[in-house]
Amino acid sequence: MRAPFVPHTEAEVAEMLAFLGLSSLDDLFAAVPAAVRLAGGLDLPDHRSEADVTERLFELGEKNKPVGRSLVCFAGAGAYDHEVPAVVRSLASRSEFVTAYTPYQPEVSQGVLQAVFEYQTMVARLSGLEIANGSLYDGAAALMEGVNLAVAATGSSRVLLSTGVNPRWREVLATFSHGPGHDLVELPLRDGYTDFSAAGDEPAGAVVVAFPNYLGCLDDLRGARELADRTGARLLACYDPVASGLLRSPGSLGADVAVGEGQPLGVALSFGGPYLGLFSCRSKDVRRLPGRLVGETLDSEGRLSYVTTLRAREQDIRRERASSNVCTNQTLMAVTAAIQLGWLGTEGLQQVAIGSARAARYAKEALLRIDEVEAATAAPGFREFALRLPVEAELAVERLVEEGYLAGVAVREGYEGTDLEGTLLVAATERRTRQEIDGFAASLEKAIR
Amino acid sequence: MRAPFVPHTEAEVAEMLAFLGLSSLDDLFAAVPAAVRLAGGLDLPDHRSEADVTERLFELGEKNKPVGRSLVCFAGAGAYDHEVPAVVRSLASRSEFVTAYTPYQPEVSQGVLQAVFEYQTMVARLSGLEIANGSLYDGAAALMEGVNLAVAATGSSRVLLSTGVNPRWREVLATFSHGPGHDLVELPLRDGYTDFSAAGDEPAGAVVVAFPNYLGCLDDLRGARELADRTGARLLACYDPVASGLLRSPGSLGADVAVGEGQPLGVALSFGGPYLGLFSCRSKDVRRLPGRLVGETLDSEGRLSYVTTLRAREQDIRRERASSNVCTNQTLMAVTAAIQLGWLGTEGLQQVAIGSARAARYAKEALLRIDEVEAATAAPGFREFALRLPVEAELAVERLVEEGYLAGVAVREGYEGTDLEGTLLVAATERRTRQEIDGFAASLEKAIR
Amino acid sequence: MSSERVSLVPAAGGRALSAPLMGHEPEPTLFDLSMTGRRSASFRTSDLPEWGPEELVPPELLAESPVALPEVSERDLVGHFTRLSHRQYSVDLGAYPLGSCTMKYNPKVCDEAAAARHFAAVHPAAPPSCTQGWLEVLVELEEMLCEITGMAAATLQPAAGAAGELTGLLLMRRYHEAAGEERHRVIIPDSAHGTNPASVTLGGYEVTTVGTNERGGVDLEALRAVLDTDVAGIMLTNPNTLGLFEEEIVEIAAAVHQVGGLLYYDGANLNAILGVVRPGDMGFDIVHLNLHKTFATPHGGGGPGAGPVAVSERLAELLPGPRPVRLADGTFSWERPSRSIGRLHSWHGNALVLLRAWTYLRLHGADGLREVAEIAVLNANWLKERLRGSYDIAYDRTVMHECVVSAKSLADETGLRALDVAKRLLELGFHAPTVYFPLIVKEALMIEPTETESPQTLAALGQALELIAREARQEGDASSARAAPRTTPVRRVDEARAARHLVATYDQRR
Amino acid sequence: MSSERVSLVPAAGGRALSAPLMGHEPEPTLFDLSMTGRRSASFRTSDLPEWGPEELVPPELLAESPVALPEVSERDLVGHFTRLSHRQYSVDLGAYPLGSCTMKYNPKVCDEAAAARHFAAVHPAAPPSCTQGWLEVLVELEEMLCEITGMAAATLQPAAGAAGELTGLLLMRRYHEAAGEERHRVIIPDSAHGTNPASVTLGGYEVTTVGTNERGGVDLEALRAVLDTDVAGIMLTNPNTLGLFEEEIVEIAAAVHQVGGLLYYDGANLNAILGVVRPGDMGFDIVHLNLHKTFATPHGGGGPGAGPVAVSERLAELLPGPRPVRLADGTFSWERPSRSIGRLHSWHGNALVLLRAWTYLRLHGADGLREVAEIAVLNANWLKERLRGSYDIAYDRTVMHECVVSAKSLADETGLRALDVAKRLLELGFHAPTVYFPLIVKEALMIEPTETESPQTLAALGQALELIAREARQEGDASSARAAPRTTPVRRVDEARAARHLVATYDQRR
Ligand SMILES: Cc1ncc(COP(=O)(O)O)c(C=O)c1O
Ligand SMILES: Cc1ncc(COP(=O)(O)O)c(C=O)c1O
Repeated sequence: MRAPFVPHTEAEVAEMLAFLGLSSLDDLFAAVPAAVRLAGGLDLPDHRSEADVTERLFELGEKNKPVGRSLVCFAGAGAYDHEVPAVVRSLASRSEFVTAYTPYQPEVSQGVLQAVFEYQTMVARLSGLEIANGSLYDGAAALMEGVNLAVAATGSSRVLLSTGVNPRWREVLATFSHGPGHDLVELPLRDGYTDFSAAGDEPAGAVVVAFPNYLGCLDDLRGARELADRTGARLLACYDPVASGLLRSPGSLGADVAVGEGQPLGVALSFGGPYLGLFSCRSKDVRRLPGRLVGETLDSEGRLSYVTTLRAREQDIRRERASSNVCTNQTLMAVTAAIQLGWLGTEGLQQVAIGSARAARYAKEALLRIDEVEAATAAPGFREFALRLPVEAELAVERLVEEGYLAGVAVREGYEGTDLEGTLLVAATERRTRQEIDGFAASLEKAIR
Repeated sequence: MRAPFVPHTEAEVAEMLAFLGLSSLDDLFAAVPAAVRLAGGLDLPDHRSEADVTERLFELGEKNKPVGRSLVCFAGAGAYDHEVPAVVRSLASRSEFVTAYTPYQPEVSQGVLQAVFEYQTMVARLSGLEIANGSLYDGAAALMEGVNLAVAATGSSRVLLSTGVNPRWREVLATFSHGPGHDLVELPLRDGYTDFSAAGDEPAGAVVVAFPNYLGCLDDLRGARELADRTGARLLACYDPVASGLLRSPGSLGADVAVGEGQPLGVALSFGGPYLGLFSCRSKDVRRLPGRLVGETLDSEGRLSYVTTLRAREQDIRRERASSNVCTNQTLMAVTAAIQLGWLGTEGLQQVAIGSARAARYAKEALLRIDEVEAATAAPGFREFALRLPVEAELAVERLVEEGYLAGVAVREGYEGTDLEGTLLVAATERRTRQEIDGFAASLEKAIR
Repeated sequence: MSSERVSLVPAAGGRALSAPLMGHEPEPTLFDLSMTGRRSASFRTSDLPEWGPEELVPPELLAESPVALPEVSERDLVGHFTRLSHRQYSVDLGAYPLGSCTMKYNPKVCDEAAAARHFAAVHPAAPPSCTQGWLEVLVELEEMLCEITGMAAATLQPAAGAAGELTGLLLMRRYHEAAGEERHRVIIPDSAHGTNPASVTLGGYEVTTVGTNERGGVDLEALRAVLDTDVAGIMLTNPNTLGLFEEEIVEIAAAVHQVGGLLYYDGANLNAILGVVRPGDMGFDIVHLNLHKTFATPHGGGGPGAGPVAVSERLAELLPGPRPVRLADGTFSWERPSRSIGRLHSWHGNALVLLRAWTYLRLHGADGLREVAEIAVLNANWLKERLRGSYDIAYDRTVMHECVVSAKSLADETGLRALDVAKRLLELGFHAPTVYFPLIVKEALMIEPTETESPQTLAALGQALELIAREARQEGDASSARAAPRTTPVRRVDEARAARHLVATYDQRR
Repeated sequence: MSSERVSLVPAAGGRALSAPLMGHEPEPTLFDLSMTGRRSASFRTSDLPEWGPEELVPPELLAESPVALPEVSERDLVGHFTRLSHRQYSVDLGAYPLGSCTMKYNPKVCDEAAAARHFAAVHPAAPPSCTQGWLEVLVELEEMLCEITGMAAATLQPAAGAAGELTGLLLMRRYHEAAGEERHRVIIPDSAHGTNPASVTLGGYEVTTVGTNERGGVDLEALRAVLDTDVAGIMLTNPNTLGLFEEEIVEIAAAVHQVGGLLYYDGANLNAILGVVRPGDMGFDIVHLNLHKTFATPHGGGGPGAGPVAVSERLAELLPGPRPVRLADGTFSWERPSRSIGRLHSWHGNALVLLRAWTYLRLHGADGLREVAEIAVLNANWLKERLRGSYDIAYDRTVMHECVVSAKSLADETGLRALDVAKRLLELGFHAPTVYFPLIVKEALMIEPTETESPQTLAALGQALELIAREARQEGDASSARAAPRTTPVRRVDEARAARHLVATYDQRR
């Protein structure tokens, strides 16, 4: 046969057709109206060998510039170059995890179920909240689901949204909100902090603030909590799980719901996906939780076991009244994160957070020593900061690629017309060395001259 | 602790020492005479992180030129660039196969045991002999063990050795033979065929011929069989398992023992190792078989099971009277070969053999069209051939590296003073395309001008 | 065996009793294996100043105590997750005939593609000069998906089928709004997958359900009865979740289009019709595809997937953006459709999943894809016929890629329910089919063998399913199946208990 | 359970009943899963002329019929080997305290190093201009191994320990020959590993066995009694296979050297003394190392390993060649020692195994290696003390990296033998120790925990071993262990039957 993974021999196909009393494979499609059937087949090349396709992939891959020794990564903006050891790749690529589906048969799915249970525990701890689900698509999807939960829980669809939140997540939220008709009110940034004064006291469903925010600044979660209390809203914090190695957790700062991008927890940069939406909330909201949740139980012989639970929230049971439409999620990434967090341990996570903050501080100081380079925000940050350059940020990025540095990400989308537009967002992780940062600073200095 | 994979905390070490009534780790080494103890520790750098070491590995790797798109491989000489699909790497790298040891406890080792049983079956079929062992180190080691078997079986230590046999294997055999005192008689090549006339009729232990031989030629196994019959020797054929996809097997051509290099069966080029020594023989010699052998049996409930068998031949039982000293072998490579052969199937192996022979014929014709390039042997070949060039072979190789081709291997070691010395051995596999071969020929033409 | 006594041993990372190879004890959690002060992690030598926490962030924001994570050696980490993996069924272990999920074999070459540094280590915000290879892959994938579906343009952003559905509904909404219309209802058949109604709600629409006729298709009369200009569109799966092709699809399309509604195609079942018929040619306006089903990107224990959405010409300018585009000079870049609804993903979608699908498509080509559909359908029909007599056949027609049978008679006769059949099947070496879905078939067993299972495997599966029915009917041994599974690491788990006493984290234990 | 009936089903690639997760049936062989005409393989498009077989080779040499290989789909291939892998114990599943084998954790980073294209896809005959990275790795590895052993130079060619032994014996022979001497005997202690005497024979020498004294060391008097100028040398493992350090090593070395003999160090047990004492400093002349033991390169189900041989200055010029060397200009090349004995490998040794060891050594460094030894020894001693009272302690001294205990009293009292203990231990979640070796200890259990097992795992292992003894002694339940293992995919296998009715290939069945 021509399909590379179809096992059937011609003889077997003939035998099976005979068993069915059919004379050709075409007969199987008799129910398809002739008028709409495809004549002449698809206009695609025919099948190719694995070796040919691999060759082509290699060729295409060479047209990319991965980060690494020849392109040192100072880009962040939601996707970070943290250390991921071989052991994480090795375990997360075990085919039992990779080629399973949703654990519908718990008796033969204890592996994934237990790994997700452990993941939920770790995410709950990172967020400082009681409950975490088994993953959502990405940070943006987690934000969207969080807002939905808040709106459903409060009955108010007014959403007070800090512009410190990742602009792409805000755009996803806006795109989606058009459906159910959530009313998004954007709160501007001042010096890197959300300005709550524009929010007013009207009842609201959600207050959404990022900590640290897109510009890397440690925004005012306490102020946000006050606003949420005033307006009857749930407080949603967009957080960075790595920051929890150094900073107070969103839960301890008053968040009701914490959403985040789990990529920094062992997931490769991957050109943006698959990543991992982190979602946690307080126990009171558990019945509104979106997505899958694994719980503990016993088997018929009293053995500790795991199973997906509170299933009555989910789309396959509750259908149009489900808490969310999510079905396939990002389980493998959740398993990956559990492995990475197990590798890190308490101290390792601290080292990542502190190492990143040190690199960011050193980089910021080094870059600010360059003439005409200025800090774009005053608020203290974590591992990322925005700089005002004497040239277009995009141009600086292009020039530095030639020098072997991915200099950062230009701030534009979502900040049009603000003083942040056109700044360069620079991130540093624990993987950045003094030598790399010094080299980067020297190259930037040349590039903007 | 400083050793990266030692789990013990300082507190645990202290507790364990206390349990032992010791006051320091040094006390554990009280039996080591003070006079010879190492003062000051090893003169090596201290431990480094995985990330640092990986960085260094990357740097070193970049100093190598792997074969592939930018260095198209025409080198062979015992190591061939055959197709190895992702599925083989994926399965052979499963950690259960990788991190197990010799199946001493068959009840929890059925995986490796059965895989080796399947490997033995496939190697027996490839060689046309009844029995195959569970692997030896490499082709040279297999040859050495084969000669040992022959000498032990016949009682004669005279070994008639074709110089068509891989010169490095011959050297290993010579190095080793110095120990037990085997008497090696080298038989020269004429036009690519072994000249048996020099062998004489004296009793001998082994006649050793390669089919195809080092120069790629299809040597005269029948003539070798006659010589073996005449001298009472065992006939050892050094064979190429891939050639069995097209050519008669060594067993069907009269060999008593077939030894070979299993690298072409799914093992990466690997800078020469780990490879895989193939070893098969007739049932009559099974009790002299070197190395491990897996056999079938039943468990206490009558279930089909596998176990290493005829163990009484082995060193751990028979000690100085063992058939060989081998203990650790190349099991993982045997498992790899079984997977690769399962991927190939009957037809796939034929395709590899025919594809290689086609590429070799096309390449030979293309290269012989170049002025002053001549064939070094007249005998028909399989996928490799030697050429006489107007420049030093080594120089041609160096120049072609610049053009993106690994042109072949210079024939020198083991052929000193013969008309083959200084020729270039060129191999082509089913992975070589017309475009690559045409490009290679054009580049060679330029390079030797 | 005295496993009771032995479980007194403290949790030990090197004890393998939870690996089914060795025994049947529960695996301790990573938290149980933790020992304060143990560690695996190490980092690059950075040579940076060793500023303390207070020198880095405002003290009042510093965590009061560190987040407690498991502290284990790399060795124990490996032991734990390797043992867990042995407690997990997967396609790589055996057949997984889970209906509606298309659990086909996931080619290993795609794993290597997705692991390659030149794809996996690319930053999503890197400028196009650094990502030409990626952009070319995405553009080519979009082109192939459009050809396969008969659509004009696509977005690769949605991360799964349900995200695709939501995207489609938002496109539908924007389309009608642009035409100055306000419509409130979306029609779905009663056989629809749960994500469809849930997505309709998220999209801000109301669900109108339409029934199924006696041939298993949409009841055309009932459909006509609910169609009016308040209807934004209809969501259909074709073949539907009964595994049946909608014979009246042309009439359905005409009827919906007549009231100005759009047709949404839930592509979860596209595997059945690859190269045979295209959603676009059937009259669909919006299509989502489950790359993790049809195009063999692995399901990852529940994800990640990818759910690209392809649309007809009239909707192309509404697609989410930025979209990867091929420029006139042969290079690649990003572009936002002029009237884009916005964005549905933090970045560009599940890129490495998309790369796997690209690889799969290149391997198959036009001829291979057509054959995938043919053999998937052949397998399902063969199995349906094989089960005739043992189980009820829900709708007795030629099925497409899956067949829905029912244990209704079996249950009536012997008390053995679909769930029991599923559990007993585990003991016989197969993953269970989907049970109790679609909701409109009582005691449903929804079996999708896919094209990658051999006739021998089908025969074995058929024999196993038949055996279960025969045991119960002829041998009066329904108790055997009701006690199943008995050979798995755990036996039937108490789902109700899990919900009643919610313990969803280690910290909620006790 | 009616597994009998179900095994009537033809061998099916997608049936997972042999995976312990699902059941306990045997896995069919790949030959059973084969179906004529099925295929997985595909190849590059070469565009070459499609010459037929007769146009390629002389017709009389063409195979009369193709070699029959299993014909399976990629999916069935994956199913089969994945299921087989689930039938295999491994370090990654749990502790593997197999004495003399040093089954420590194998770091995953080494797997990635060995898989990297820039190392794995290098042709062994490529000129040095293409292999500078490789040569640098090999030279650095050699330098590190020399520092660790206290030797002057090394060869990396030998593919395993036994190959290293043979190399060492051939060096010994050449050394004496060069001195114009013919010597015929090599001394080994009666505790030696089987490869030692077997290698002596292969090296063309005769074995003289020397006994063990009451402290578990070489009986110095007995040694002196057999020493004369016919003795080429002595092979010692230190610590020896009893896990004991040869306290009189200095005296032994002096005695052997006095008659002109050489000291050969079997480095299988080097793990115990890393950074503590070096073979060279103890007086050894030749050392082989098992990189698959001490330096954590994985054992691969029985191999590959690597057995480099390091020698003192006076033997350096005899080493096999070519050897990788560092040139004055900082580049690297190959060089043959002036009086080389020749060659011991088809190429340069098990290069990817060597690369793994290089990686391991770099990760550990001087401080890490010393700690490896300390903790390996600490673990062994802790376990030995833990087992006191349950088992006999063969030689009651501080042990090094492993301890040999004996089930002799247990067997006398209860009938339970070392083998039974081993099998019962499998049920309790651990791989068994080495049993019945060394031969000089009756009912020996040779336990090597290695440094990578945690104190918790040691405690669990100790408890399990104690439990087995207690069951038999106090609870009179020796039958339980004699019936073990009962939880594994197969129960005790009939080894005698395998040898009696030899079936070593599928074709020999029936
Ligand atoms: C018919 C149908 N529609 C939609 C979906 C949802 O797709 P996803 O799980 O990718 O969100 C599924 C998945 O099971 C399905 O079977
Ligand atoms: C003491 C001792 N010497 C030598 C060897 C032989 O090493 P290899 O198996 O690598 O040939 C071993 C291996 O088990 C051993 O334990």
